[in-house]
Amino acid sequence: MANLAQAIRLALHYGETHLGVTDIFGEDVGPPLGGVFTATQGLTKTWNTPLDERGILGMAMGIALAGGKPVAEIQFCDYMFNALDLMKLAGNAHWTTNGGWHLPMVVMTPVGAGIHGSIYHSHSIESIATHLPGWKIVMPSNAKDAYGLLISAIQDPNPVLYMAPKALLRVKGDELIPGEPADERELHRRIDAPLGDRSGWTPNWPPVTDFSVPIGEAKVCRTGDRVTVVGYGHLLPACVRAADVLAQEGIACEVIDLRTLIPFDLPTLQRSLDKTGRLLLVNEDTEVTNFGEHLLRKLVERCFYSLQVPPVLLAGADVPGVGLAWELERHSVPQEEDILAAMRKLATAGE
Amino acid sequence: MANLAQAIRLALHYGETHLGVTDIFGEDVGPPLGGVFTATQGLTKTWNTPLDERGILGMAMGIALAGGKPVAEIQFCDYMFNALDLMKLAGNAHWTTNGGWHLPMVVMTPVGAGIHGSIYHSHSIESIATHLPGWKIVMPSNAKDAYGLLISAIQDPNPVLYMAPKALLRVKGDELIPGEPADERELHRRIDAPLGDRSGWTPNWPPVTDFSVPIGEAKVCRTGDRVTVVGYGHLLPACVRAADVLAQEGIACEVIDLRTLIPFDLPTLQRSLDKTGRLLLVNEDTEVTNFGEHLLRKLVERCFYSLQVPPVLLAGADVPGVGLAWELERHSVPQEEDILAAMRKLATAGE
Amino acid sequence: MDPKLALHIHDVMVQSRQTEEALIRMMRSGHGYFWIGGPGEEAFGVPLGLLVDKGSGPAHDYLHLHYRSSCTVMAMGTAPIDLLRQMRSTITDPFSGGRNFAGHLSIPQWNVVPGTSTIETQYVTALGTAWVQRRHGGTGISIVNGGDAGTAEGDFASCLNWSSRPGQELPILMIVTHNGIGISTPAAQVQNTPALHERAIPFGIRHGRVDGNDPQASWAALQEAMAYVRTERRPFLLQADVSRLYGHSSSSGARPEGGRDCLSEYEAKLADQGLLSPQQAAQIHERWREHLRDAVHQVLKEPMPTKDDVFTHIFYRAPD
Amino acid sequence: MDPKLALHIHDVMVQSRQTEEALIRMMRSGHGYFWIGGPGEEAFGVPLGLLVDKGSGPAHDYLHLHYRSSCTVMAMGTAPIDLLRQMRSTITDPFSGGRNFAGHLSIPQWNVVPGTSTIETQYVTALGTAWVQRRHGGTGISIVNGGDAGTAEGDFASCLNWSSRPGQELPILMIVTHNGIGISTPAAQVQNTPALHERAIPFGIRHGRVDGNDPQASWAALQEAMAYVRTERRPFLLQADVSRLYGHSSSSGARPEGGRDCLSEYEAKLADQGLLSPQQAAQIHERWREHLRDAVHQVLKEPMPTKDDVFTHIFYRAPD
Ligand SMILES: Cc1ncc(C[n+]2csc(CCOP(=O)(O)OP(=O)(O)O)c2C)c(N)n1
Ligand SMILES: Cc1ncc(C[n+]2csc(CCOP(=O)(O)OP(=O)(O)O)c2C)c(N)n1
Ligand SMILES: [Mg+2]
Ligand SMILES: [Mg+2]
Repeated sequence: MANLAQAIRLALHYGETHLGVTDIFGEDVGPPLGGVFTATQGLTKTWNTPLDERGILGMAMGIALAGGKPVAEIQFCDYMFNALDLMKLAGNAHWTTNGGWHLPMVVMTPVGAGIHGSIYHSHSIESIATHLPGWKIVMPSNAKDAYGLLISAIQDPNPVLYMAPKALLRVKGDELIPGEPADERELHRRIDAPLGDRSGWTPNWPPVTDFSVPIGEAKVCRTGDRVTVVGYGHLLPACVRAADVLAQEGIACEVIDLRTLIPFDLPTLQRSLDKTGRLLLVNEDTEVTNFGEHLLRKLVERCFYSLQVPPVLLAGADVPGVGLAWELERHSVPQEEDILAAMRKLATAGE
Repeated sequence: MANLAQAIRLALHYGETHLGVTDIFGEDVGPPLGGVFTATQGLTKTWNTPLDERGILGMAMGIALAGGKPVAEIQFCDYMFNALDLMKLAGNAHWTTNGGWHLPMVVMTPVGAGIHGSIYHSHSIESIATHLPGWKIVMPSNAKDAYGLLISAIQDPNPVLYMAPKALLRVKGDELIPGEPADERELHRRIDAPLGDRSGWTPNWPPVTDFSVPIGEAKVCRTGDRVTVVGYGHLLPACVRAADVLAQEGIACEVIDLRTLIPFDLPTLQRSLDKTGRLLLVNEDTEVTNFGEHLLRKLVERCFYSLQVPPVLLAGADVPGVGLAWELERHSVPQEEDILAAMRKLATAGE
Repeated sequence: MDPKLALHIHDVMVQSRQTEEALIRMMRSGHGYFWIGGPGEEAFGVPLGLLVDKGSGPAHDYLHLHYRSSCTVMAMGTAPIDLLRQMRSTITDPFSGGRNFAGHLSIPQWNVVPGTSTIETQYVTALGTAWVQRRHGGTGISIVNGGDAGTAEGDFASCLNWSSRPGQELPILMIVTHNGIGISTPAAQVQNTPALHERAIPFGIRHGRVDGNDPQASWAALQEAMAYVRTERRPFLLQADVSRLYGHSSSSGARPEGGRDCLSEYEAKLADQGLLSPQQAAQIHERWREHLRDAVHQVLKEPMPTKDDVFTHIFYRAPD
Repeated sequence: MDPKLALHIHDVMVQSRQTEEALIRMMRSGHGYFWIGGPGEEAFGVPLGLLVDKGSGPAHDYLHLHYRSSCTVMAMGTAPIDLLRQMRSTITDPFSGGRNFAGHLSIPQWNVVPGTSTIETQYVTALGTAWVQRRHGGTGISIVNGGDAGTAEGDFASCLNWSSRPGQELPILMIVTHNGIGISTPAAQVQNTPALHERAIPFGIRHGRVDGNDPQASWAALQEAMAYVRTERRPFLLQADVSRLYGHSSSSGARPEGGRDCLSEYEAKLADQGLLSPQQAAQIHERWREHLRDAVHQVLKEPMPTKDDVFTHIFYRAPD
């Protein structure tokens, strides 16, 4: 099966051949490297930019204004913080012009910890991004969704922020993307650039399709009636594994992959919480003014009388960075064991 | 009584004469203007910078590193979004160097709506700022606190973000700042620059003192047992007025002025909510991933079993800007009547 | 210069000045909250507008404008009443539906992209429209303007850098309107030289400087710069020295501040050349003043946004 | 150049190269997660460190360093073992207590300010230390260095602009170490000229370019530039052309990439001059290699941070 990086590459290939993507660009996005995570290898519309995030986002906005369809990359979301004004402008252009202009553009960026990235390559951005009105915001947790959400992002006529959980980029899916060869070695031969000199290489793209994951639809990954667990991106697979452990013990937790953060699938969350009365929100962004707190408020508002115990947010520690030493990272970012412990505690709280 | 702008000016005067402030700078902060809101008129350490927020914050960080005590201004918080990476670096320097360096610096910036500032002069920044670890964050709602919090900010050896609610800058206090002349015309004559040519003018500072409002202490402005209302800055006076209206009807609401957002006074909030069981959080920042949601989560965690009805956040509409036409602003930013209605509803909910 | 053109430029300059004055009167009478605009920039801004290749899409020029550019869009054909609508914040304001400050323009059908207050950001969005135009070919270019103080933002350097990448040069006309000040801060206090166009030198970008108080010199300089950008498909940086006649904005009173007045200078010149007598000039002013009086009356009758208008156009939905 | 100095420079260059190689070995053996460093920059970075006026406070130089500057702090006197500690992320790492990547330096007692990964931000923080030094007087200066690709960020332009304000010039030495590439992107693809020092021209800032592979030329260029900044209290922009010998970082394998090797070139030159035979050079390498072997063993015994260390030093509290 494709991993997330391959899935992104396949979607971009489909985008540039079928969906009118005109430009895929960012630092080291074009040849020879094809992206620091290989996600843009072998494509035809890729090019390398100067080391200037403000120029990258301004370029994307201008291309969108002039009728192009840009996919811009910020190499790590950690490096978007010098250009949040431009993110705001991209998000407000349709509204400020009373519908006069709209900006069909995608900004992709790898987020989160999990690769020993230390202080400046472990950041999350969803809490700040969800506070910028006018953006749709998605984050996949598996290869198939990575493909389908990127197709939707490209098709959307609004600015869409596509966050790629960097710790999962090498993780293979367990479902085929429609059109993906069944044999993953074949996929590798066809679309992964060789190490070393790549100047002669061209990919042999498999016939992927317009399979998409609609923006705004969460996915119920595990059903259960004891605890509602809402996650996305990096930590979602850990939530699923923890639920499987508890299921063996007869504790059935419902795990929901949000997939779209803005606009998010409130009905699905609400239905689940009304059933379980117990809520665990999981993400790795720092915990003060965290997007999970928005979900929590909305759910407390709507499901207050269903709640049996206080809802819980398990998020990143409120510290200035994810430290490099393993014990530092381990205690800054929720780990699978922490998620399992939190689920178990919630499942039995108040009994 | 001094208004907020005068109070800030008095505190800066005290800072530059008694607390070692070496530089007060930003766009139009120095002579001849003394700040677009007059807050820096007549001081001796002020100077004008290039129109470059990144330079301003970098300069502040460098001055702090080299043993100075800078107070930097970002003219409107709306213009800080191109430099949040620098805010992050200022906040992380002590931690990333394992205590090696610390940055004693103050960043002042006017925030919020209420002056018909339209899209680019009405922004709030607390939701994003509170998500940047390593910063202390304060916001006064009256002149005396404006003075006392700025003294504390200057004395603090860490980066402190001082948000000035721009709609209140011309509002007079109802308590004298220690050392302030009792006659406000005298104060005006002594410290307000004349209109027109100011080149010959010098202020005649009153003997203000080191009166300070400790960082981290909320203030209970009205006591009551029906609803806990937590606000700060611009909308706090409206909360108080609304509480006074309800008090006349026999509904006693407890209004708490948070004053310090980071680190905030959780015990005071908790004590109040355990008493009332009803919580209203009020601020004007947009409502998705809003700092009030952090307060809400912490309070739901701690006071879950005291809560009688769902807690409520009254905040800015989730739209890309505060529109200029009055009806647009009125329905984007909570108004006094909205606060009153929300308090009334909460006071009687579930009965 | 052809006398007909010379007189047309004058007429639009008067229209523009009278519009700005009407805007200031509206603001003072409580029919608007805030004024910012371009009195003192007409001698440059009007020729600019007249020379624009007006239309929609990359075959035509894109405009990334400063908040002192109303004269430029009036030269392109915008009716003064539309500017009054934005001052009044009516729902009929075609630029922003009552949402944005006066002079923050947006005209999709003429490639006038959203005007913002965030100083200098237009210099990076201009890169994108120019990039599309580079690929599109033809003669359409991207035009971006801004003030002298704004060049201190990194975005100005970004524009110079990105537009001059070897083999990927962009058809972009960068303009700096230099009025010597930013709000209250004199340029000489914060910049080592008034010759800001020289910032182009290390990037190998062609550049020039013109007396923006002289409409004929401005016309010639713009024509030359535009011809270069249109045909060579390379960037050009043009500095225009202008006046800020009525101060920064209504925050500073929107009062005369001194400085050369390009309009009265031009009228003296046209009189010298026997093209326009002072009486004729006065009549033109009077005609526009009357036009604007009527327009103000009209605008005051138009509807304002309501609560529902807060929530429209957050996301675009393609028509089915 | 005095032979003693020439040999001392060589010795520190070897120390530095051997340290980088030890770091790469540690990373490869799983004793560290990530390597980035400066092999190929020693001929410039070592003279730089030796010429620094080392100390604490504005009377001495402030250093705002790039992530390829370990050779510079070793020239100042940092022991190689401290760099190994940061690679290993031990709690004894004096720069960050195991929190930051290798080569992200911070030495309060020598004015080496916090090193960050955010490209080019050091160019704006340098303004502040230089501003304090301008006021302080004396001969202390602020030194900031960064790569060629990084000059595309607005912060580079900000540094040029702020440091050259008339009458407020700053004692700041800006350095660009030009290795012709940023990660995988050749400079020639994104910048119109390799002469980045010419960015100083429009700001009236003195500037120069030196072969950063030649320690003696580097020494001379630095001496001249520093003398100017120290005494004139004005900015200087110096470009040093260098090599990126082992690639960008461990992400690209930390493998030899080609390019001139300043160390072997220098050894050939010293041999020519009869100052150092190949055998003697080999002995120096061997001595440092052994030193580093021992240092690695030592570091592997040192304690790592624990859970509690996550939460220390978020806010500073002054000692009572
Ligand atoms: C990013 C940003 N910072 C600050 C401001 C506040 N501000 C508005 S206009 C202005 C001065 C602009 O001066 P200049 O660029 O010379 O243009 P001018 O107004 O003189 O035409 C400032 C500081 C802003 N709008 N945007
Ligand atoms: C603001 C920012 N953007 C992107 C990156 C990712 N990044 C790290 S190093 C690098 C290339 C730097 O090239 P250059 O400035 O030439 O320095 P060199 O590594 O060649 O010495 C990039 C893009 C970053 N660290 N910071
Ligand atoms: Mg100006
Ligand atoms: Mg480089």
